[in-house]
Amino acid sequence: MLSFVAQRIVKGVIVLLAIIVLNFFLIRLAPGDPAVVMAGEAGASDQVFVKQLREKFGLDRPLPEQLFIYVKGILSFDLGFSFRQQAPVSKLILERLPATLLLTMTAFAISLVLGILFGTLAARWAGTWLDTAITAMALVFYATPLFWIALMAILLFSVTLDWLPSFGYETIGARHTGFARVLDIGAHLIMPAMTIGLFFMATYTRMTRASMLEVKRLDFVKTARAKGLSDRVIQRRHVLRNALLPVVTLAGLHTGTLVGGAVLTETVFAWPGIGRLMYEALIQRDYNLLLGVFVVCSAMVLIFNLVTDLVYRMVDPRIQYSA
Amino acid sequence: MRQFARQMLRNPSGLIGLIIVVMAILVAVVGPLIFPNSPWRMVQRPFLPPFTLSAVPLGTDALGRDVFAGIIHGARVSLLVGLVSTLAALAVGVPLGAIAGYFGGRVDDALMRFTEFFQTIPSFALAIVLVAILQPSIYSIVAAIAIVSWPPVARLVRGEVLSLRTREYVQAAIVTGQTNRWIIWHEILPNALSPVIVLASLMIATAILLESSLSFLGLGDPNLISWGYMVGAGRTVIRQAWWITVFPGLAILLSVLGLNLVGEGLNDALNPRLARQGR
Amino acid sequence: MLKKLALSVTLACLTAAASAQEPKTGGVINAVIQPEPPGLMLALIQNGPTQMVSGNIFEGLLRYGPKLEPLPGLAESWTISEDAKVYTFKLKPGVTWHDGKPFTSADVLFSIEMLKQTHARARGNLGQLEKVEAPDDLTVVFTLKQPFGPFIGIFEVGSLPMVPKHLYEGTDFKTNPNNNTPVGTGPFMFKEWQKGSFIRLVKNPNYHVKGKPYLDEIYWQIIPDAAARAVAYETGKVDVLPGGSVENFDVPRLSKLANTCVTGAGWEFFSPLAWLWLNNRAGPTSNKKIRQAIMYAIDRNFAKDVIWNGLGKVATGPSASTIKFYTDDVPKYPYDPAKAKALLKEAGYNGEKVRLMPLPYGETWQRWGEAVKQNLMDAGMNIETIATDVPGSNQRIGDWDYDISFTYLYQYGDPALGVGRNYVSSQIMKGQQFNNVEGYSNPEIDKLFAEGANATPDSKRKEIYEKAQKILVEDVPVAWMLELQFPTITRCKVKNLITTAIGVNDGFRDAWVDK
Amino acid sequence: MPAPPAVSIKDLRIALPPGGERPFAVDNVSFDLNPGEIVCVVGESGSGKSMCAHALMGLLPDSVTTESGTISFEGKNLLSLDENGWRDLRGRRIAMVFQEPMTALNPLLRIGDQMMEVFEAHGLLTSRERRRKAIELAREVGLPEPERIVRAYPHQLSGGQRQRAMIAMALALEPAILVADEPTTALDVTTQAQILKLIRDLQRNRNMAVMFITHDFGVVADIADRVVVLRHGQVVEQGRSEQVLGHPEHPYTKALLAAVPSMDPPPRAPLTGRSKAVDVIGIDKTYVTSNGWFQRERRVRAAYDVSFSILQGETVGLVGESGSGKSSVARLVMQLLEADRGTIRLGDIDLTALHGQALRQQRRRIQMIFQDPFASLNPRRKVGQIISDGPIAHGADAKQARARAGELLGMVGLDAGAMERYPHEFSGGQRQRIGIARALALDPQVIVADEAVSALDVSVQAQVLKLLEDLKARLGLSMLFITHDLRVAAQICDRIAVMQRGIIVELKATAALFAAPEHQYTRELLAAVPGQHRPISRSA
Repeated sequence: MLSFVAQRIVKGVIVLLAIIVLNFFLIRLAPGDPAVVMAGEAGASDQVFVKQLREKFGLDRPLPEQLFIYVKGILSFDLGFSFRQQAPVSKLILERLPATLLLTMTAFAISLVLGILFGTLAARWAGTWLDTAITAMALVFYATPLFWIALMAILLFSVTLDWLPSFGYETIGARHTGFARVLDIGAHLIMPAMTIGLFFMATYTRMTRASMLEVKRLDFVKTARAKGLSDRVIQRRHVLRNALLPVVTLAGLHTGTLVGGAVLTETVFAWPGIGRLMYEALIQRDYNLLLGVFVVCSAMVLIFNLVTDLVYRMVDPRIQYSA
Repeated sequence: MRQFARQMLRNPSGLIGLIIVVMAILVAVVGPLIFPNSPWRMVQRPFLPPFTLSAVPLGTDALGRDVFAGIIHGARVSLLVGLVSTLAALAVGVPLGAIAGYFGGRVDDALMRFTEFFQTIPSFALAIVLVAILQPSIYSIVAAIAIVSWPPVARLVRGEVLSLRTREYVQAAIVTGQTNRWIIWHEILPNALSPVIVLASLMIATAILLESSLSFLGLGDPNLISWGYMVGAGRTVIRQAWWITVFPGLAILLSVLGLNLVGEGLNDALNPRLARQGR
Repeated sequence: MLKKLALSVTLACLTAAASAQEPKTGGVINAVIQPEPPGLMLALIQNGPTQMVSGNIFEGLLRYGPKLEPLPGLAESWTISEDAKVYTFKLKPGVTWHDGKPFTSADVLFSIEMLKQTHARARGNLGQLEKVEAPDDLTVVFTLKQPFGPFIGIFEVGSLPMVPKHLYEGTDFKTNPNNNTPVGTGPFMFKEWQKGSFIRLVKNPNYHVKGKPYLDEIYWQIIPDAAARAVAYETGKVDVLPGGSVENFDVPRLSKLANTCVTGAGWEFFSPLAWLWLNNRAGPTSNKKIRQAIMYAIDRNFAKDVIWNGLGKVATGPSASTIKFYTDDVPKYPYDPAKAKALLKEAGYNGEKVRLMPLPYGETWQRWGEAVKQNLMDAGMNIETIATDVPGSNQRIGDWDYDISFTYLYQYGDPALGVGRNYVSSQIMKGQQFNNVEGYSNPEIDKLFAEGANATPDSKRKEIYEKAQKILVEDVPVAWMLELQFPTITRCKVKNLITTAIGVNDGFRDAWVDK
Repeated sequence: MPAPPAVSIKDLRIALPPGGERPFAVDNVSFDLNPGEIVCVVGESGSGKSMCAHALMGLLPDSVTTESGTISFEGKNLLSLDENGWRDLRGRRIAMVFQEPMTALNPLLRIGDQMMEVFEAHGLLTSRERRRKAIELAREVGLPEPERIVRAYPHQLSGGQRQRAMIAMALALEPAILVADEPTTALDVTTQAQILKLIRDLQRNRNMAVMFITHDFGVVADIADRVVVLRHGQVVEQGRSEQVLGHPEHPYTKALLAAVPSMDPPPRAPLTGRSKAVDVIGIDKTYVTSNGWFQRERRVRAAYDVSFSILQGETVGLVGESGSGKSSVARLVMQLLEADRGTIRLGDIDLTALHGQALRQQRRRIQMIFQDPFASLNPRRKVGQIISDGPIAHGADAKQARARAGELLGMVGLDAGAMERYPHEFSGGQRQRIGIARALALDPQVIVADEAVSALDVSVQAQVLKLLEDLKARLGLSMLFITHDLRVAAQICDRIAVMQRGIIVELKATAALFAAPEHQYTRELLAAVPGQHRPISRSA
């Protein structure tokens, strides 16, 4: 087990390095650089100023040298310095990461719980109106653009009904403490989390349903019936457990990508997370920050994949670490 | 083939999906010929609500442009982006997956590492970065969507090929002295096709969503009208003029829904296990 | 001395007029800031949002009224010598930095030196400066190489912010830890900044103007999506939407909300003017007739009424009407597609592709780009829109790789500061996104602007600049569109927010909330 | 037998969904199960024997319906029970053992937990008692180390152990009736023999009625008290086992029995003075699965120092249980696998030294017939293409190749109209014929038949074997015949090699091997072949 983890970590580091190198060059292919952006914003663009900025950011050096410096930093867990925000990249990301994790993990939990619940119900009552209703709902959420749901939700719940705050992480200036603060954050969290969650909920609903129907046909379910077990026990212990394996695996793989994929939601709901940070870094050509976000997001993906694998291995006794 | 068509038609949701998709394709192909006016032309007063003037049945947008014309012309772009980017993703994913699965060993290892690598980078983020770097245009959008969507194809094809490779008829082909290329082309790929077709229909749907998301962030091709662009452009005025966002949004929803239904219908029709069960 | 007295009187009148009610102390204001500023150290960073927030923390020597007249700031009075070359400033006594250290003329000298290194626009503005001296703690004397009319206009907080010498001298400015917790002399002090959420400023209890500021706290909320900002205002989460923070399409709707006050004031100093860069060097736009055709082809009233919701004013030429020495006695270009077509034909335009680059600053600009494209195509031009983001567009403009490109620029109150730079040939430099990007070169214009900057008295300058405007409008080096107005939307309970020509950027020192 | 029957099935009729091959899966079937008696329900695939078993458990698939008839058990008609009534009976009074023990066990639950579920289902015992009972049961069915094995997961057990566990579950509540649906089909012969003995013993000890579904007459002969022969859902014959096996009345039963290969090898002319068609010298093959850089590799030895030769016109059999490496040897000979060491000569050509184009050239001389008639034909190519693809690859003219394909189809007993059809339009036996035609299309000298008849029903199996024998004689082919079925081997092979764990333990002329097996393993194999001790009528 340890060697399995070690091996995955080494592989992960190699993948991360490859991602860094690829993105390093990719980002620099883009027209314009941070010096140009900052000169533009400063309302003055004389050459001296741009040159100064380039020198300051080290952009005047040859690309391989820049890459070398960057990678050297990464190896000592230094993600570099954000040109534009004038702060260490790791600090900027750490400031934003909790918000994103809170958002995506909530979305993930909601989508998984509801998805499995609806999927189970639909499979249990396959062919009935309930199944049709759940399947139709899942299909619609699966096909609806995420940003659209976000817009509609704001219109309905913030503007028309005024039930939920439409933006931000908590009520600014309210200075809630303790439980009141938790409630406050929760209220801010509902809409963005649901927005992300609905699509995945639809995915898991459909998958759970399909998987349950598939497992239902397997021989051991017949064995269980031949033992005289009640339907409920069969559903829970035999069907659901086996059916959830692929769902949980897929969900685990989703979590990682969720972290980097929350750009739209974070923008629409002004959620101070790293998806937005990435987009801002991109349009400002803040190379180090953008790379840093990519590294962190990719590392998340790798970590979640590893965790998923470990969980999977715990749930499914057929897989061994080494044999 | 006939049996397949019968299977497809027997499935009511698949049939509904098929009808939606065929209609969307008809609109995309024929629509602009029937309504040749540029959707960019400012034809009426801005923010004209829908169903008030028969000349602009779905109202006008912030500049007084015909929303209906936009949806008709946008169908072509949205569907084309979906289709072309899916084809591009298939063009990368299918050969890669086939080679990895067929030859196995180190080739497989290398290609799968490559695929995993692309799957590790969050795909939407990568798409954004690619479009921003290449500067938004129909080509960069198609390329970006293709680049982020080929890995699942490669994995699927690899898995299929991996299992097909050990099939006895493939071994029979080896034994009769066929070349690798002939075997991949004639024995393996035709049999790996059905799951790929199912996946492709779902990928078109995803690509349409992806294009609309990019357009929503302002990363669409400014010279072409697409549904995603319309939603993105309409969202700032959604409070005054819901119709600018609602109608193209519905168009996206319907076509994506249709494609998904078709995908499911195909899956049911092509899935041998279900077919066998029916017998 | 007499001058100083007169000024104080004007100031008193102004204050009295602005607030019929007695200001009330206390309260919190939530304002929107967009985008999130990269930092608040105004001497190092001068982009829009930084200026808007930091104007509360830092101060300049002078402030400027709505007519661009200088008002006392950290300097309580000033005199200009007869030969217009020596400016003597008397600093206000008893001013302290937020950390309690006194503000003196040494700080001014240090700031000048630091800004020459770090503030590109200040470096330009100070180009005519021969020397600056501090005879005593409260006196600063600027000596110019030659008379420079606009010099009195360069002292507002964004152009020449005062920096604490004791915290910055001898340090590496870029990495000075105080950059994260800026220390100024202003009415508010920096308190906290939650990245991605808000910046919080609190009242400076030792502010040098007695009784001010009235507010206890200001929250600058960071909301990246324009629609979300509008909703935030509607749902009462913020009280102040500075100019440009919501899309124009939302302005009429928000203006109609109860208890909402809208003002276009506070932009006089900047007077943003929007135009299209027309590449004078190559392609169809190098032909003057085609450039004129473009002016005729574009329906600028449509843009003003539909895209800008009637805000702003159709531009007549290179100067905004709020800028000194403006004249409307210039050739006119009404919307006339037929004339545009005729001119295109005359110029021999044969459908070559012309690349149009909109400004990547949000939906309003996108829509405008689309409308202009359609106008030009209706006139018979073959337009292709190039999509870029900010860095991409800056790069292309800097590389002169465009045919037509949107822009809008500040004019800083004086043609010598904000107008001439866009047309004189000495400002043709690759790599810039400002100044003479279009590549227009006319020796006569060069001469007129050179004379105008150093001429005295003002009547002489007026004559020179009016002549320049006429020539430019005839030549159409760029296609002027609109004098922009960015309305500031506030809840009406917020009083006295905008009192000077730089509006919200001048801080909330006079603002108060009617409870 | 005076005692009343435990279960009485009367006029049972089960309807298939409309549009199928026939209207009824089970048509008017009646038979009794008596306490202390094993009734074998025999039939070929599709005869409806499994339906009977499932009907008795109330586990029929939703797509079929019981049209009429009764199943009387303990004074009730089972067919009128509701789901609760069924649930009460299942596991407690009627229990079932399934064919494939791997899939019939939940892979995620420990064996012991799955056993304990039976008690739980009927609300019996406390959880501690259940555990104790599970261990007891494990011991009773002969599972090794019962305390340990109840904590194991299904995948950690061998096939035989899994089936024992299934039986333990079925017997947990001492049911009156045990339904065993092909319980030994998926097992090796030696394991099969053990399981059969176990069922027989338990049945005797507990005086159970057993309904045993099978297609293998050898098994029937070993275990049955009474036999019910099913065909197309109808009972063609039933009676005491000695009666049905020894003196069958119905022609179908006779034909079935005649198709069962005999254990007595027919006399064969000695092959002397012929040259070697194939010479296998010292082949080694070890599968290495690497699990990455940090883990030990997993090694499975498939062939170790395997040497044998096939003379021209000779058939050499390769027999052994699953995992013995016989299929690997077939693939090594075919050069579908690369040997780690050793030489394979085809005539005078060393195949192991060839690669690429040169190897492809030589491949036409040695062809293969595969096991699974469903997997060995590309479902998307027409039969004509399937047969002519090989010759075309070797440069034959397309038209001639097609004409030849037609001839070959005739030779294997299909009409030339088959050319334009797709494989799924043919039955299993027909497909195997197509596979043979494909192998013959290249005019090979050697045929490797890998379990070529194992997937076929006995009657079809007999036909295909006959066809192979004929063709071999007519075309002078040499053959390597891989099988796990010693009866089949006895009938077709000149010499037989017995493989165990990658090693050939014995290689002899067929008659000599059957008459005087030397190696212990060969003896075990021979002893385990079912149906040797009861006479089976072979007169068709």
